[in-house]
Order: sequence, then C-alpha cells, then structure tokens
Amino acid sequence: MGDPQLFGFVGPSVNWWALMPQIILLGAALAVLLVSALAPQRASNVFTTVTTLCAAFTSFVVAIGLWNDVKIDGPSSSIASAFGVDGFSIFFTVLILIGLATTALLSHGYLEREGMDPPEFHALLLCSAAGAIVMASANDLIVMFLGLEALSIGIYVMIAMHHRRSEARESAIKYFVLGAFSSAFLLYGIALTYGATGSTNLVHVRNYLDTVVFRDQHLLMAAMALLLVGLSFKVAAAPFHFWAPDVYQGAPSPVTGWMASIAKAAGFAALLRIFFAAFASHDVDWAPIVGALAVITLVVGAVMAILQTDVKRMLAFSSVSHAGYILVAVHSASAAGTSAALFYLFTYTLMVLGSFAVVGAMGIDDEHPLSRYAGLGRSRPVMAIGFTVLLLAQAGIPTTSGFIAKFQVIAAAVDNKSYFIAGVSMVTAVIGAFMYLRIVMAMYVVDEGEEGSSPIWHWTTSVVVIAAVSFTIVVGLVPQFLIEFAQDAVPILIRG
Amino acid sequence: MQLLAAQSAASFPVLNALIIVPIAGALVVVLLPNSRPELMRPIGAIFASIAGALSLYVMAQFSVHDPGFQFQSIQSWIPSLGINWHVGVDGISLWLVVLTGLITPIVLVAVDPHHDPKPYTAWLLMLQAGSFGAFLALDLFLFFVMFEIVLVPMYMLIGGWGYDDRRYAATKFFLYTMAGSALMLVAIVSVATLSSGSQDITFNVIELAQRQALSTNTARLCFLAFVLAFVIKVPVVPVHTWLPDAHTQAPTAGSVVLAAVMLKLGTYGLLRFGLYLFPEASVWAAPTLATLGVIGVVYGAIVATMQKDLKRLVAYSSVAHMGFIVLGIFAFTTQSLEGGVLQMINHGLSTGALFLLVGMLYERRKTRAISELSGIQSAAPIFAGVFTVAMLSSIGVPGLNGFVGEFLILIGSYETRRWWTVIAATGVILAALYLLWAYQRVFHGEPTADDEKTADLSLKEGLVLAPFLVGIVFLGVYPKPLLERIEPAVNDLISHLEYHSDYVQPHLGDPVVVERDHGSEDDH
Amino acid sequence: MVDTVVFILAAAICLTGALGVILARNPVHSALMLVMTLFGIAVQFVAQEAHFLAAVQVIVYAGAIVVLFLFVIMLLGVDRAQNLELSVLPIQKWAALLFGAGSLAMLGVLIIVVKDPVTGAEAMGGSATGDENVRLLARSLFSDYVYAFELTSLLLVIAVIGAVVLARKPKKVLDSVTEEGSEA
Amino acid sequence: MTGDPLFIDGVDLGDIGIMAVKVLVAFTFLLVATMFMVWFERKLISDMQNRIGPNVAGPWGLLQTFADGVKFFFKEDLRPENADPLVFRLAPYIAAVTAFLSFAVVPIGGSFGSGSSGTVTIFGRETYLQVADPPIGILLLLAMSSIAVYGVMLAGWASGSKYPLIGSVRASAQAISYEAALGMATVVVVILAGTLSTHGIVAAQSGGITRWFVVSSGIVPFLVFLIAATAELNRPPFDLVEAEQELVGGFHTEYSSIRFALFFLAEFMNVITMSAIMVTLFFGGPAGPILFGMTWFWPTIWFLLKVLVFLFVFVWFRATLPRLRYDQLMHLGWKVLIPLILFWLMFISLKELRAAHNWNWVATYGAAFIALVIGTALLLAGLRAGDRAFQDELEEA
Amino acid sequence: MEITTGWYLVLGALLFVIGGTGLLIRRNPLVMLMCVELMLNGVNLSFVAFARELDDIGGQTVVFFVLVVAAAEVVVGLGLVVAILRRQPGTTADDLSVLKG
Repeated sequence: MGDPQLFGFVGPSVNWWALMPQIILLGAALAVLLVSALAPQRASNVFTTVTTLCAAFTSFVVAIGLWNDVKIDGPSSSIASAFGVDGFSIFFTVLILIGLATTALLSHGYLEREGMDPPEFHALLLCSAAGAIVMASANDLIVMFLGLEALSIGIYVMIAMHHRRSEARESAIKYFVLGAFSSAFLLYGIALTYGATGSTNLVHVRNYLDTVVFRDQHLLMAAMALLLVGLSFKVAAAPFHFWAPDVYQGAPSPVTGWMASIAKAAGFAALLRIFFAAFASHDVDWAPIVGALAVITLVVGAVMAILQTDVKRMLAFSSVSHAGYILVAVHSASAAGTSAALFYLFTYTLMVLGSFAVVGAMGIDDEHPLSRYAGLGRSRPVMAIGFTVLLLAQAGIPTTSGFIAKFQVIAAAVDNKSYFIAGVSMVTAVIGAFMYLRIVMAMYVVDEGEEGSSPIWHWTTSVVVIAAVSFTIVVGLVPQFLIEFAQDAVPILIRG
Repeated sequence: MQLLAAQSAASFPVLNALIIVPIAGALVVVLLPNSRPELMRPIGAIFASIAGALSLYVMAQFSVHDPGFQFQSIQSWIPSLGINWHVGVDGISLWLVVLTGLITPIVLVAVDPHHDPKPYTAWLLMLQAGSFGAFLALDLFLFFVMFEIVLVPMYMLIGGWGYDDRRYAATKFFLYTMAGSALMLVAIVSVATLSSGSQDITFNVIELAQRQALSTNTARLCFLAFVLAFVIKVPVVPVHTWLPDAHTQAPTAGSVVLAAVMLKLGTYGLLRFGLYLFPEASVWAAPTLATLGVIGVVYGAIVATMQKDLKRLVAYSSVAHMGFIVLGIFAFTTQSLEGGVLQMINHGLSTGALFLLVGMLYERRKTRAISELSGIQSAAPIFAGVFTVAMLSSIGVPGLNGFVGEFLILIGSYETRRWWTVIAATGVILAALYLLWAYQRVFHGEPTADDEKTADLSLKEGLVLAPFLVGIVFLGVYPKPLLERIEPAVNDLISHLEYHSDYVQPHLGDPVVVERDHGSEDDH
Repeated sequence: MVDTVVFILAAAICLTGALGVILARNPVHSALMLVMTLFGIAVQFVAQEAHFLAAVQVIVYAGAIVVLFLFVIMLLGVDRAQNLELSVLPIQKWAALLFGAGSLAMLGVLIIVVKDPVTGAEAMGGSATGDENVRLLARSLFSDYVYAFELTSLLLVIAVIGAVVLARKPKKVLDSVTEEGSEA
Repeated sequence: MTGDPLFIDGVDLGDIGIMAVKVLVAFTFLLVATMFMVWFERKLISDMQNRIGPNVAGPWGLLQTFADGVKFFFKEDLRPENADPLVFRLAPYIAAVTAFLSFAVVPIGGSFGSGSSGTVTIFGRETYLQVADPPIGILLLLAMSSIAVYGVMLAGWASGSKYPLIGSVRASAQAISYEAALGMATVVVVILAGTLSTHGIVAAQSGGITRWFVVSSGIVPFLVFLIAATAELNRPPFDLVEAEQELVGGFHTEYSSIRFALFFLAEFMNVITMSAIMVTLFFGGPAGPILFGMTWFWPTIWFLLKVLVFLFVFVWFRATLPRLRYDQLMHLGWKVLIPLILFWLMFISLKELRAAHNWNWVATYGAAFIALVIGTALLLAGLRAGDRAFQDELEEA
Repeated sequence: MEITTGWYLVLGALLFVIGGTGLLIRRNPLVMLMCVELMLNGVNLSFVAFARELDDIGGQTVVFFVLVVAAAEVVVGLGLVVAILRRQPGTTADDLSVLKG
C-alpha cells in the first residue's frame, strides 16, 4: 500500500555517543517541563536547579569520555557530516556545560528573589545550552545557524521573563530585533557561501576552496563579509555592539552572564570554525578584516567603558573589548591564535560569570548604579575581594587567568607579525583598566555621605564566586593544564 | 634545557623562599580573626622580618667575585609557552633585594594604618613579595608578572589608606605604570618569539641576552617599549606626573616603599633588561635617555623648590635623584654604573627616612604644609637631628652615603657625558638649596603654639629610624662591601655592552676597589 | 519569454510589497503588503521548479506567520499597535543610511556578477522537477539534513515555551516586593 | 505520475483552448452548484423542521437564491465610517477567490480503473478532468484554506467595529487551530498514497472500495478531517463566528449588498469544495462502477453523488447539532483531535515502516501500544493538572 | 532577455536590503519583525536560485529550516510585543478575555 521507496529509506548513521551531551540537556529540559506541567507543586526551585546541575554534570562526564575517544581516534563527523566530533567541539561543550552549571546556580537565588518561574527558565536555559553546543559542534552552516537560533531565542525569552522590570522586556525586544537582524545577515552569508561553493557543509566548503581557484571571488568575499557581520553581532564586536550595553543593563543578571559568556563563546566557536577551519585557504582575504574589526572593537570597548556610570553597562563594554581581544587571536589565523582564543574564552567565561554573580547579588530589581557598590569592601570584604580579583583578571593583571589569556593573544598576534594590533590591544587594556579600577575604588574608597546598598546573598552565589575566583587565580598561577587543553582542542575537523 | 643543569647547587632555594615567605605571611594575616586587630601588624612584621633575614643570608652567602647570577633556581612553569620560574641574584640586584627585605618590616612596625590593619598588612607583605620577585626574576615573563603585580598592593594601599585625593592618585599611579608596561609586554613577546628562530621559544633573560638574534631596528623598537615602561616607573621627567600625586596621597608606608623600592624597579629594569638585553639599542638611545635624566635632575630640583607641601617636596626630590641614577646608567662607565646602583640604595635609605619623618610629623600636626610649620627644632630636637641627617644624605654631603653615589656617578659620567654631567652637578647644588630652605622654614624660627606641642621622637620611632641612620652613615664611610659586590656585575654588563655594540669604555683610572675582571661572554 | 514576463511581474509584486511593508503607516497594511511579497516569492519559487517550497511558503508564511501578526495586531488593538514605538538604536537613522549605502554597494557587486554561471561550484546532489522534486527534497531532508531537521524541533520547543512564558500572566511575586514597585 | 498528459508534448493553441474550457466549466459549475446548495440547505432544513421553505421563486423555490442574488446586487453598498477603505473592499474578494482556486485541483471525473490512469479524451487530446494537477496539489488546498482565513480576518478588522473584530479574531483562531488537525489527516492520506498530487491520490485509491482511504487508513483520519473541515468552514456546530446572540452577525456584520453576497457565495462554495476534497481524499474521488455507455460520464456522476452526500451531511449537522462554546471548541481541537490524529499518523507510519523493513509484529505494535499508553497517560495527567490550575486561578479571582 | 540566476539573486538582495533598511527606519516592533521576514525571504530566494543553478536540492531543503526559524522567531517576537503592552497601564490586551468564551 505505502510507497516502498518512501518507507524502505535508511537514514545516515548516527554517533549517538557524541550526541549524548545535547540529548541529556534536552531530556532534562523536557523533564523539568513535564514535572512542572504535571505536578506543579513538585517543580520547585530546588528541583529545577538540581535537575539542571545533574544534567550538566552527566553531560560533562560524557564529554570527558568523548575527549578521550577523540584523542585516540582523531576527529570524526556524524549524521551525514553535519556534526563534528573533534577536540574543538568538546572543548566548547565542556565550557558551555560549566557555564550552564554556573548560571543555574546563579539563577537559583535570583529566580526566587525576583519572582520568576524556575521550571520554564531552566528549561530555556537547558535548551539554550543545547543550542550553544550545537553551534560549537556544527559542521554544517545550516546546523550552526539553527544552533545559534536556539541559543538566541532562548535568551530572548529568558531576558523578558523578569516580569516586574519593564527594562527587561524592552531590552529583550531590542536584543530580539537586532538578533533577528544579525541572523538574517548570517543566513545571507550562508546562502552566498552555498552559492559560491556548492555546499553548506564546512568540510565540503573547505575541500572546494582548497581545490578550486576562482575566476572572481565576489560571491565568496560577500559571503565572508556577511558571515562576519552576522557573527560580530552575536559576539558584540564593534561596530555591531550597540545593543550590548542596553541589553546587558536590562536583562536579569544571570542571563546577562549567560549572554556575555556562553553566547559569546558559541559565537566565537562558530567564527573560528567557519573562518579558521573552512575558509582557511582564504585567510589573506578575511584576516585583515577581522584585524580591523578587532582594533575597532578594542578601542570602542575601552573608550566607551570609561564613560559609563552603571556597573552593568561598564561590564557590557568590557565584554565588547574582550570580544576585541579574542578577535585579535582569530585574526592571527594560526593554531596558536586559535588556542589562544579558546583559552581566552574559557577563562573569560568564568571571570564574567563570577562577576555577574556578584552583580546579581547586588540588590533587588537589578539596578546597578556605581554608587550601590560604595563601601562593599568594608561591608562584605570577602565578596569585594572576590569581585576585585575578577575585575583585575578582566583588566589582565598578572597572577590571574586574564593575564595569561591576554599574554597568549599577544603572543599569537606577535607571532603573526601583527605588532600594531598587539600594541593597540595592550594600550586599550590600560584604558579599559581604568573602568575596572573605578569599580574597585567604589568598593574600597568611600567618601563622606556615600552609602551603598547591602547585597542579597545566597549561598549558591558564594559557591559560584568562590569557584570562579579560585579558577581565575589557579589558572593565573599554573595555567599549563588549560593551555594544553586549549592546544589539544585546536586541530579542528577538516576531513569528511 | 641546559640551564637546568646550571641550577644552583645550594640545597635550599633561598630566593624562592624570599618570595614565598611574605606571601605565606599575607595568607596567615588574612586568616587571622578579625577580632584581634592588634595581632595583624606584629605577625606581618615577623614574616617580613623573616624575609629580611633571608635577604641578609643571601647577602652573606653571596660570592663576592662572581659576576654572574647566583642562587639560581629554575622550575618549569608553563612549558607550552617556554616559560620558567627562573630566579637568580647578581651584584646589581643583591642590594635591592636587601633593601626590600629590610624596608618592609621597618615600615610595618613604624606606621600605624589607623584602620583595617589586616588588609593593610597583607598588602604590604604582597608588595614585598612582588618586589622581591621583580628584582630576582630572570625570566622575562616572570619579571613582567612581578612588575605588574606590585601595582595592585600599592594601588590598594594608596586607595585604602591614603589621604583626601587618594582615588585620583591611586588610579593615576596604576594607569601610568600599566600604560608603560603595556607595550613592554608586546616587546617581551616579540623578543622571545623573534629570538627563537629554529630553537625553542624561551623567555630566559640570560639566554636571550646571549642570543642577540634581533635585527637592529627591531631591537631598538623593543628597547623603546621596555624603556617606556621603566622611565614611567623611575620616573623620568615628561612621564613623572603620577609620582608627586602618588607620594603625596599615599599613606606613609606606601610612600616609603614606593620611594625606596618601587622606583628602583624602573632603574633596575633599565640596567637588567635595557642594557643587558639590548646593548646596541642602549648605546643608540643613551644620549636621549641621559638627557632626560639630566632634565629630571634639574626640573625635579626646581619644582621641589616651589612646593608648599613638605611631602610633595620630598617627592620631587625623588624625581631629581632618580634622574641622577638614569644619567649614571646611560653613561656606561664602571664608576657611573656602580654609582647608579649604589645611589639606588642611597635614595632608598635617605628618601625612605625622609618620608617616614614627614609621616611622623603629619601624625603629630595633621598637616604637611610648610607654611604652617615652624620652629620644630626647639620643640623636638632629636626629631630635627634625625631629619637633618637624612636630609644631608639626600643632598649628598661628604661622609654620608649620598655623596658616594653621586660622586661616583659624576666621575663616571664625566668621561662619556661631559656636558650632561656639568648640568647634573647643578642639581646637587639645587638639592642643597631646596632641602635646606625647607628645613629652615620648618625647623627654625619661632614655634607657634601648635608647634610648641610637637612631641619629640619616641623610643619606638627612634628604633625604627635607627637602621636608616646606620645605613646612611655606614655607606657614607665604608661603601666597599657594596661596591665590591656590585663591581663584577657592572663590569660584566659593560663588557657585554662592548661586545655587542661598537661602544668602547674610555679606559681611565684604576678600578676603585677590586681588580677588573673582564669576564668573557661564555662565563654564564 | 514566458519566464521573463513571469519573473518581471513577480519581481514587481515582490518589490512593491516589500516597499509597502516598510512604508505603510498602518501595521495591518504592512502585513498585507508582506503577504503580497510572499506570494511574489512563491511565484518565483514555482518559476524555479520549487513547487513544494512554493506551497509551503504560502502555507507557513502567509497562512501562519502573517496571520499571527494580524492576530497580535488585533489583540493589541490597532491604535496601540500603530503607536508602539521602540528605539533600538541610538542613531537609528544614521545606521539606516549607512546600511543602505553599504548594501547598495554590495548589490552593485551582485549586479556585476549577474551572469551565467554565477557560482562555478559543481552540483552535489541533483534536483528534479515535479513529483520527483518532492521526493528528492524529502530524501535530502532525512539524509544530509536530518540533524538540522531534528534541531528544528528544538527550536519549536523553545518557541512554544517562550510563547507560553511571555503570554501568560505572571504568578504572584514575593510578598516583600510590591507589584508595581519597579514600574517606571 | 508526471502531471497532466495534456502538456506532455508541449503546449499549443488547442491545449490552451481546452484549459480555457475547463476553467470556464469549473467556474460555472461552482456558481451554479452554489446557488443550488443554498436552495438545498434551506429546503432541507425546512423539511427537517417541518416547514415548507422557499417555494415561490421558480419551481420548488429553485430560483430563490437567484432572486436573493439580484436583490443583493441592487442594494446600496455601504461602508462604515471607521472602516479601512482598501482592506474593507479587498476582504470579500480574498474569500471568494480562494474558494474558487481550491476547486481547481479536484479531479471531477475520469476512469481510474485497471490500466487507465484517469484520463479522458477531448478533441483527440488526452487530459485529466480537473483544471490543474500540480505536483503539490493537496498542498495547494491547504494553502488556499489558510489564505481563506484572511478574508474573514480582514473583513472583521476593516469594518472598524467591535463585534466584527471579535468575530473575526474568533474565526481566525478557530481556523488556525483546526488547520493542524486537518493538515495531519491529509498527511495520513499522503503517506498512504505516496504522492501529493490529487490525481495521484485518486489513482492510488482505484481498485475497489477497500482501497478507498476511508477504509484503508482506518476511519479515524476521515472523521478527524470531517470535523476539522466543518470547523474550517465555520459551519454549525462550529459557527461561533457568526453567533448572533453574542456577536450580532460576526465578521460580516458591516457588510451589505454585493460584498456580503461574495462572502455568502464563498461560504457555500467552500462547503462544496470541502466536500469534493473529502471525496477525493477518502472516497476514491470519481471512482465507481461504469454501468453502461460512456466511460467518462459515470465517474463524474459518482463523484457528484458522493459530493451530494457530504452536502447533505453538512446540512444535517446544521439542523441537528447544538453550537459549541468557545472553550469547548478549543478543547476539542487541541486536546482531542490533534492528539488523536497525531497518534494515528504515527501508527500508520509505523505500519508502513514495519511492512517495508519486515520488523517483528509483536515488537513493533507492542512498542506502539506502550507509547500510546504512556502518551495518553501523560496527556490526561497534563490536562488534569491544567484544569486544576485553572480552578485554582478561578478561586483566587 | 533571458532570466539568469543572477536576476533572482539581485531580487533577493533587493528584498534583503529593503527589509534591512525598513528594520532600521521603522520604530514599530511589529513592522520591524515583518522586515526581518522580508530579509529572510530575500535569502530564501537566493537559496532557491542557487539550488537551481547548482542543480542541487540542498538549497531548497535549507529553505525549510529558514521557515521554521522564521516561525519560531515570530512567535517569540510577537510574544515579547504582547508582553510589553500588557504590562502597560490602560491595557486592552486583558480586555480581550472576552475571547475566552
């Protein structure tokens, strides 16, 4: 009766093991949703947080197992070559899972305090994390695009979930409109790539570009430019960063942390995979553009940061300038640059999540004028010192992971003979440091009549801050293990 | 790594201990209960003293005639990047280490922070550790880490315990220094990368100095990047503006450590990483830098003359003195370099003492304005006496340490930088002018009612100041122990300079203390 | 000949619609203009032998997406929908100018390459017309793109959760926090 | 299955002529059938209600609809002051045009028996008895039914009045809700037929009543389709759109004269089209025994008869079933029909897969059964939880 | 004049540009969303044109995913618009509870 041609069809083989991290996250998301639908009284804040943490941990274990497999067997791809199982993707999977666990912990106290729905929030967070993993592991531009959308749409909603703040909803729609705008650019870039090379699969693209000499490259150049623009929006690189301050300011702090860390990391994962892996043979075309972008981003991020008076806006611009550093690493178009970018992203993620842990604890309603932080050094010395360490790490002061990260970026740039960019990045580091110092000063130096607000502390926040600070300092002192991790992650899947 | 073999045979890694002990002290202090604020400083002082004692041990064990690095210790740190934990001491850094080791316990004992003793003590200990690290580092990366990290404690000290304008001063201090070092990092990486060639990348200073693999222009550019960092730290005149603010706003302990130790990071850096790593570029840039040094001498002196604030006056006198040292360094003769190194110590002693004294005066009178003080001499004669000695040392009166250093610098520089030296000599006269004038205004004359009540030195304060006085007098009378340890290293540095550039030291006069040891390049 | 006429007509419809979307004052008119563009594009799809896509385009875009727009406009009330304002960029007009200029330049490049063949890439899969087109599409969907296909389910789940979360009334917040405390 | 044989060897003037004739015939047929349908409905309902119904205009009142039409034509064309002029005029045409277009893909005749592929020969040219047979035929139907929503929606909105707006929002919500069920019921058929072309679907059902999809798909998809179609048509018992008690006249309250006639026309035309589609999808289209004489004649007759049965069913619904409440309507659509057809769709797919891959009977259906039980349990639990939450909310309020 | 792939690309690009410009000049979020749809449609057209040029079905398949993405984006975007408006005073969105029957 039925069409044998239709039903006799056998799909491509699937490496289920490699898909497990995503599957676990999605399963957890569905479990949370189901429980909240069927037994709402059981879907408490604790339950959802624990579920998310368990999912993150299980995925983490799987990812470590995968890491060993990949080290032995080398990179491979799965599901019709749409999904790359390589060190690069597992590196980002691990990073994203760490970010996920951290954000889950951060949101634990926050959701309760601000009256947001835990199950939906966690379900979205898990889906968003799955999207980020997809984006980092995608070996096909369309898969990457879908991962990006999953990541972004989840974030749009999470931002708007803060019911009491009209700023949250406004920033959500701002981010949404510009996010959709940038997705369209990315997609157009994908279309042109497809047109120029005949496939959306990165391996095919690479093979094609390696073997074919174009008569004219208009299409490919336009494709690269559009892809770059689209991803620059996502990673908040200037001049496509203008959404960042408003959105960061308006969004609930855990979500801001998630955006600043994981969304950015996933964006850079895509950027690296597309440009470093697929367009490797055309690096003379794209590297200068990335370099120019990096310089603009660094300058804008640093200069604008010092003009702000709101801590979240400051951190937004700091995140812009961090994007600049990573772009410097990408610009190098070398293995060293890529591993520097990976290292940077890893350390940056924990720094920024730790920072937003503190920011999130600074009072109800998520308003963050600098004056709120006045005297924190006296009223909450441990928290203040933790925040100070994280801020100094972001400024790139030695003995913190931030310094090692910057050092590697500089090394990669110098190795690539980009002395100018290296110089600019260091000079902007100094300008940016001013902003961090302002926050530190506000915490420690209190003038007459200044009164800060006392933080609303939750033990999960302490866990996050302590973990982030310890990580930052440990990596700052003995970075070898993480450097090796990042270097091992570099050989990106380049064959079918 | 062949250098691993060169690791000091000494069983006890004393240099590592030097860095670790203060850090451990800081941790101990942090873990002390908040309810016992009175414990903080004594315990901190104990740790700082242990470190000081270790530094004295290093001095005692230091092999006098060995021009190379002693007590070396290499541990693999970040092998992927070719970075090692590599420390060592030679005649140039030895005395700075000792200075650092002694100053910190003294200020910890001497200066009461009035509030938050715990972080205060911890930061001071961290400062000591960082300074040790910077003076001992033989790995460029390690040096940079230490060079930068000392900013944080000092920043916190100025910000947390400073005076009214501390926010501005602390931030300015931090940013100036960081701005300087920004390009240095690029240069460090460039030197390491470009020198590597076919070999492994390394940040080992000795190795890099041997390789000299950079082309002339690259080396000059890198040299300039390094020099920028150091001249800001010294500070040399056009980029000195952070110093008066930082000194004035810093708490007394901060001022003392800043003057005695941290400024030396700049001059030490010029010697160790400027001359040693970039001999050719140093020779190329020497006239300019010497000129800047001389400008510093004159400018610092003139501006100091016009100061209304006693502390600010001392701060500007620092600018002048450091200018001297820069001149000495870039004159490239044995005497001038010896003088430069010696003057680093002298300046640490005399200016450190002056800052302590000014701090004590402020404790008594809550003001530092020269115009509001007068006739202290009659109210506090011993105080005035100690002040006089420190001041005379700073002026460079024969018999005190300042004279030896300045004299050596002037003698040495005269051979190669005649006109510079002539102008710099006027700085000595100006120093006498502004310091004596200030002394006259503050200590002579009729005391007002307030001045009458100024208490004299207490026993504790006297004990604190005693080491400074002893040092000032001892070095003025018998500098040989220092010079004989400095000279081999300096000579070695000059022959390194001659070997790698077309510079030849004018051969004049006999060595001051010991026979010249033209250590060949292969000795290391 | 017929192709040319169809292309020109459909292109005219598309562009008129597109301009209408951005120029119409009333959002309902914008939505209708959008439908017009979508139809034009469906026609272009048919002209390129993508029948299935053309149908899906109409069903999904015109039948679901734009209806959703209209639905929301009607839910909100037209006046409110019309007066809804959002400042996304501080310098929106300038950005628009910049964007327009940049894109026109890009378009210039594209017009330069309006020639056959455009891509130079060789075929990877092969396409066909008519019934076979649908079959190939399905096969491609469930082989080369099956991962992407499964991912769309993730997207839709997120969208559903999002819609529910955004549309429903918020639960009662903590007592310590006044309901309208933070409303500016 | 490569489309209409008419175009196999290129297009010439004759082909175009035949196309024109087909279009004209279909158009006229629909118009006439609509007029007849209106009369049919009124007459049938009056019979069921023991009334006489129209009986003055023409024999048995057959011309009543025509008379109404003429009356509409001469009425004044009113436009409310608040109305959006352009959209107000546009809406009725959208409604009417989509109704016409849908019919274009319905095969109304042709023998699909053994060997013959449903073609008839006109003027020596083989062709299908349907206006067009695009490869995606059935999707065109879905597309048109989704476009039809615009007519209703825009009419209500453009009137600039409260009741029409609410009516139209209701209507579009209803249409969108039931489109999902309708579409999935269609998908079951498509799976079984292996093609999207309406002609192909009919061809796949040739060869006896057991091969009609109403039987071979199990009766469920058909029932779902019938209910969903009734809702799509806004026919009773799903005619909330024009619930006079609540909404005056629904979306077309403000319409009068010829524009109202267009809505009226579209509504009845849609009923006919939908009936024709059901016949095509589930009842073998024009399939039926060829009793005597002209082979091309009988299929059309069978087709018309089958359509007539459905027309009767629709009127019957109207006469007997009470109107649903809005929440009942949504409940039925989302919580009953969609889960049901979703399960059925999976079941059918599984059945086909099992056959193709020769999977084990017990394992396959056992797994399906377990999935069914779990799914149902979850669904019921979810519904209960939802009801509870709703009750709580009510109590709070 | 023969209609080559290039013409479709130009049309797609024009739609993209018009959509992008519209998104930047309009301040109504609903219209902005529509402009996003325009941009995506421009891209879709390019995909289909390329698919035909390359004789590769992949380009057509991709359009499906774009459709899903567009749908998901619109759902969330409209949800945001509704959420913004229903929280403002004098709301009419809540008045529409009539619709619940």
